[in-house]
Amino acid sequence: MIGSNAAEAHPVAMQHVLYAKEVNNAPIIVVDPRFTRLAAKATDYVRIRPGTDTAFVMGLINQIVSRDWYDKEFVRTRVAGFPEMCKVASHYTPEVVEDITGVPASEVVRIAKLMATHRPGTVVWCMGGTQHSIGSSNTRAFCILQLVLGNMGKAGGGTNIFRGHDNVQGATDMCVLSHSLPGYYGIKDGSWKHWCQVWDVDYEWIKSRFHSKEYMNKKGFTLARWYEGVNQDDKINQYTPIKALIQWGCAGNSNSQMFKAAKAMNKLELVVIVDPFAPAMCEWGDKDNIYLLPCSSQYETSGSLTSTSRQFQWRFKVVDPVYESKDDYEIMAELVKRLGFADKFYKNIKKIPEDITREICKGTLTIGYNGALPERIKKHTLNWHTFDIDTLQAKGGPCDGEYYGLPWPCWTETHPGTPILYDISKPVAKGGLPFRARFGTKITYYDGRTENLLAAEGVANPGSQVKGGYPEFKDIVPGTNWKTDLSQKTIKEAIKRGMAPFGNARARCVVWTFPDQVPVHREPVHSPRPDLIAKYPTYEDKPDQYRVYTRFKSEQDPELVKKFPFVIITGRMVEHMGGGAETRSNKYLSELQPKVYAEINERTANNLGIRNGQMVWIESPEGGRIKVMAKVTDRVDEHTIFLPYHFAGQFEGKSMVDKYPEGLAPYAVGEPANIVTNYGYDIITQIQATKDGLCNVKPA
Amino acid sequence: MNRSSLVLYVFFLLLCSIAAAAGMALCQNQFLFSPGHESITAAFSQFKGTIVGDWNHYGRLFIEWQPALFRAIFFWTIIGLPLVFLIHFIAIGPKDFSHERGEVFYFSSFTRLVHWVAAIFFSLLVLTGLAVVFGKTFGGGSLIRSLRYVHVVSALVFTVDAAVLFLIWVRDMFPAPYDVKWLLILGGYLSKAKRPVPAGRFNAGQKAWFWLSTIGGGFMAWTGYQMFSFGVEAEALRLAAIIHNFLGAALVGFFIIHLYMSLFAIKGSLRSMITGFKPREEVEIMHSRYKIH
Amino acid sequence: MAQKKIIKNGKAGKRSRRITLNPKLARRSFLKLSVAAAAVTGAALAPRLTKTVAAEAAKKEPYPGSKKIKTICTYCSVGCGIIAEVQNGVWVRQEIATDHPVSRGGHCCKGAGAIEMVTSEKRLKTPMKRVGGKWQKISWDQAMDEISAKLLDIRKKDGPDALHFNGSAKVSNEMAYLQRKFAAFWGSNNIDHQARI
Amino acid sequence: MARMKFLCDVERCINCNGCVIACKQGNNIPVGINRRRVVAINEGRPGERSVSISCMHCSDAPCIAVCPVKAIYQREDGIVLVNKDICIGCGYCFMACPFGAPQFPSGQVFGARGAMDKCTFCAGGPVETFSEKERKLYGQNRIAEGKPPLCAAMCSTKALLAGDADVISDIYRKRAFQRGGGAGAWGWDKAYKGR
Repeated sequence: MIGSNAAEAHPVAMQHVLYAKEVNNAPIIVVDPRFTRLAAKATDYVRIRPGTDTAFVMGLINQIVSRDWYDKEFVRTRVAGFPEMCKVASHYTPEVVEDITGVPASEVVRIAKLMATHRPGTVVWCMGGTQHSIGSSNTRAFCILQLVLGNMGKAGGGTNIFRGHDNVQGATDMCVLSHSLPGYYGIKDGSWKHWCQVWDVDYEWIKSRFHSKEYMNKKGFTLARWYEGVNQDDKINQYTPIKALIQWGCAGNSNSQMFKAAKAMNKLELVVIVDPFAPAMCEWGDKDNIYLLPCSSQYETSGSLTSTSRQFQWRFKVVDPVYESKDDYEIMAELVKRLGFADKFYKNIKKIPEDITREICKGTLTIGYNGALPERIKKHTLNWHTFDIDTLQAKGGPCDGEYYGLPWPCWTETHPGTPILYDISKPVAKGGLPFRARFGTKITYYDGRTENLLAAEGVANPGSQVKGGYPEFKDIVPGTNWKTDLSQKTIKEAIKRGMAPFGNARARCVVWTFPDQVPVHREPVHSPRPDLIAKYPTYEDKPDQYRVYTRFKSEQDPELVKKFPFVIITGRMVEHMGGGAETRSNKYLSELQPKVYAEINERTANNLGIRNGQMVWIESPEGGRIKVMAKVTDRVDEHTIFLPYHFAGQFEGKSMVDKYPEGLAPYAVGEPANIVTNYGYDIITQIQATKDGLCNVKPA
Repeated sequence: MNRSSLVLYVFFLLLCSIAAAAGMALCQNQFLFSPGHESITAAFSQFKGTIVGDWNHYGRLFIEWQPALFRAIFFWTIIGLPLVFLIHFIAIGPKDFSHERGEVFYFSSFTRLVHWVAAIFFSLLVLTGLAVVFGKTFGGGSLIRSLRYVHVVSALVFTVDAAVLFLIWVRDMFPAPYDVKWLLILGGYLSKAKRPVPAGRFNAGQKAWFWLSTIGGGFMAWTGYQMFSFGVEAEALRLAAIIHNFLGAALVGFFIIHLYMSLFAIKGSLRSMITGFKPREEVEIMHSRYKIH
Repeated sequence: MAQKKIIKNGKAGKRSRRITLNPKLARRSFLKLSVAAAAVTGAALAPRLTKTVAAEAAKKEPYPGSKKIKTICTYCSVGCGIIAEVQNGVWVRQEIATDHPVSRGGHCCKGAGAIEMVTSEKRLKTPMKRVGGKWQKISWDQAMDEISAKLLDIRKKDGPDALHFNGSAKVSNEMAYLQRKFAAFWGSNNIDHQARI
Repeated sequence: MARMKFLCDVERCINCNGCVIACKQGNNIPVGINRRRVVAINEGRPGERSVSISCMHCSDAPCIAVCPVKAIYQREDGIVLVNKDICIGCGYCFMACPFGAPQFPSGQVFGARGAMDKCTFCAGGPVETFSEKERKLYGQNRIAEGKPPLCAAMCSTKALLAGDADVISDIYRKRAFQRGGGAGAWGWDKAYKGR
């Protein structure tokens, strides 16, 4: 488990982790800069310097490959780009890894051996792995580790990302994202045309809604940096600054450099907040441009949701919306009605929410949402007792043979769901899958080697007509492929032939479209190791990343660490959730965790003259500062400060409670940790780097 | 003692000290006694320490004594002492001093006021305290609960009042050599003869009562406050409860003695606290060392 | 030490007048409980005991006429099951979803207090608007009219990309889909949600 | 006759406080009263462990022995309950308890303690079962419904076990065997003395 604190963020998942530890005698290896509560339950704990996950994992891969511990058959048949990857990995010898990560060389070898001798093993990660400027490299490194160990597509193997919010998987699948349409279709013309077909609207009409066609295919601003579109501190690439903001069930205080977002509030002409509780955002700004709409909680409405294991569950409505609150659907309907496109918007939607689910099923073919009809999801949720706890397969009953929650891809209306991705031991119709053939059939690498990207001969799901690799299905219905064939004939044809609609290919270790084709270590933008910056520099600046200039190299300054000597990491506490508006409004949870604190190592605290419980100022290079209570503990090492990020209600030492609507300020208030999180964004996804910034601490 | 036995003796001592040193070293290494933090037993004892402190110390004493011992002590105090006094009353009877030789002004009106306030609230304390001790008999509930509140209120008033009383009387309450003699003859109460008894303004019994009720009362107030406020650690609370009970029993005992003395043992004794005057004869005999002005 | 003071239910009358619990009912439920408790608490180890529990349902209910609604916890992505007991439209208590295949009835502190999402007095009660730095209650119609008028105004003045929409991972798939669809119909790609950060 | 016991598996408890909130929310306990709490040792260091404690419903319960008004009693199934109508809030039970279980909400009279409140094993109290009064004073009576206590049932990692002594000790023994170690369970020697 790397960069995950499941014991606090996903306590119920720990039930299964501890079961593995006790019953299967599985070693639990925790890699984290902080000795978390999960580490307390682990068999092995590795303390790593924040932001060096790639170096550590590449070090493991190097050991596994060079000592011949890798799964040769798996690599031969199902992995692409292996030699190229090995070449890169060979740089990360245990000594190099020790220098970069701080993990002793012997530990690297030991952990590699542990991984190699305990198969199948799973890799779990969370925000600790992703919220870095090299977050996408980290996640790829984790996947490559599993590939070389041959742990992919096996029960007990795979990569398990414990996602944060209850439906972050579902919302991501629905692509509430600025670079894609639902089902990860992207925003190219073909995708727009596909969805226009699903929505039953004219493509030209949708095009006319946009400023120009260019902006239709241009990735939009992201949650991480939307405020730059207002403040324009970094140059933006859009014809107009952002003037209005709708913030729908999303906490403002989870943005890094949050004070910049707060600054943007006064420049906006309109802010609409839709939330069941008074969120942090209503304390920002002081202009009369802000509306607060009370939406009901999710227990007062119904709909499907996708959990971290891609399972659909139906959330049944418990009670009617309380007070004058309205549920999300109703608010959306009111808004759309007034904006004048309700007839087109709700063309095929009469019964809410079931008709929406059907529309999703109709269009989201890429990830096999099409089999997850509302009736089926409801049937599963209502009969959850018929599913076996180990296999999650129903034994008898109305869902006989299906997997709980129809984990996507669920290809057809009778498909049982795919509990384990890329599992070739089962027929496709019974939940098996090969790797997806997404990137063509052949590739020539930068070193001149050409490789066939399809899986090797003899590797296919049982019952497949083609015993080996095959490309994706298309032109079964002329002019369409399996993703765009709304009649779904293509998918059904593929399943009938025992084959996956998306083909059977190799998993690639080399991504030729990324700046780092194979993951390599790069120092965080704000690095505490100036000596390593020259050797592992960050990326070149990216002038147009999601419509905004994003600094990398120009931001990296070896001198910074002198003024800001501590690494700041943020994370969760078990009692609170996200921005915390919900949990801090719960009197019992607030009683358990009423205050924000900064975890400081005992040695650091003594050097700085800080006592346990004393107030300290934490300052970021960007100029944000917060006043929090020091918690002197051994959880973090001498160079690291940990902050839980759930709090709001105080701003740089000032109480903001009176800026909330009367009587609605949460019980627990404190400084938002994200005021002091640093500049730094992932090169691919623009995820904010909250887990490797720098800060300074001084007694208040 | 011959030489060889001396050598043997020294050798034995040396051996002992080596053994002791080795033992201590082992202890410090935590080799013998604490098997390190990975041991579940060690973890358990650490939990125990975090949760209730050293429970085995006063906790055990408290649960051993509270269910039966304390109640028994109180029971025999309030039953036994009156019994003894009843026998005394029947066998020896009260002393009677004549008022013919005039009276001595003994207690100023302020003293009397303070005394009576103390008397009332102390009686309340005793009664309500006993009600809590024997709560079982009364069935608990709102009655005893409100009596407990009365106990608290009375304690507050009495504490203030007792402090004043202390200042008024403390001058006359210092022990004197003849007090020992008074104690030896038990104040002359065992006979009806009117031999002068060695005592100053207050006799040894009264002095004891005074010190117990003021200093002891202070302790009672302090321990009582702790038990009321729960402001200290559990371990200190248990000690407080133990002290409160033992001291309480002693105070109840003296309270009964005081009652008997003032109501029955000397006829008309109560009058002196009402009017302020004592018969000259009584003073000359019972407080023979007191110089009447 | 202390003498043993176990009060037998059977002899309730003699030892204590205070116990009014029906001894018959009590005893029967204990026998049942021991099975129930085992199934619940040992779930990860002895999950197959569950079936035995359902054998006998308690005759008397603390909330007569209540409905048990299956729903899913709204906090993290584990997707723990919740059984909500609803009486006359009021969520009276949270029952335990012992047979949920993922959580086996387990909850962390957030999920255990899920009912507070509905019952908390800190819930926003009406639409509000900031006027002169103070929050003012307004009606839904007023709020939606003003917001949409302003949005259309901005769209006309600055174009559709002047709006940024931050959606949510807290809503259902259907709502998330509508949010993305809204942005598409509005004519902007400026939409994002928590998965980004 | 079944004997009800609690057992907290220290190796499993992850300090998530689920039991605490389950108890508070389910029984509507005022803020400040903790019938159940989680105690951690060695926080942030190897050897960090936590345990969830409440009233253990001891066999030979010291609180019953020291109670001056006989407000505390034990049912035949071992559940120790307090009668809030009789309790006078003296606090002796708190001093006697080896687990620090008894809690005291403030009463009506100038901050004096009200009647003692503690874990009921979700068995309500000595008033009419399922009555409004029972719900208000003692919380739910899940035992009468044939359901296990909230805390154990909602335990996220199934660390907290509650129920018939034989069954839960079997579960624990099996776990200890699988883990290949671990002597007795936390608090059992003190609470149940082999019974």
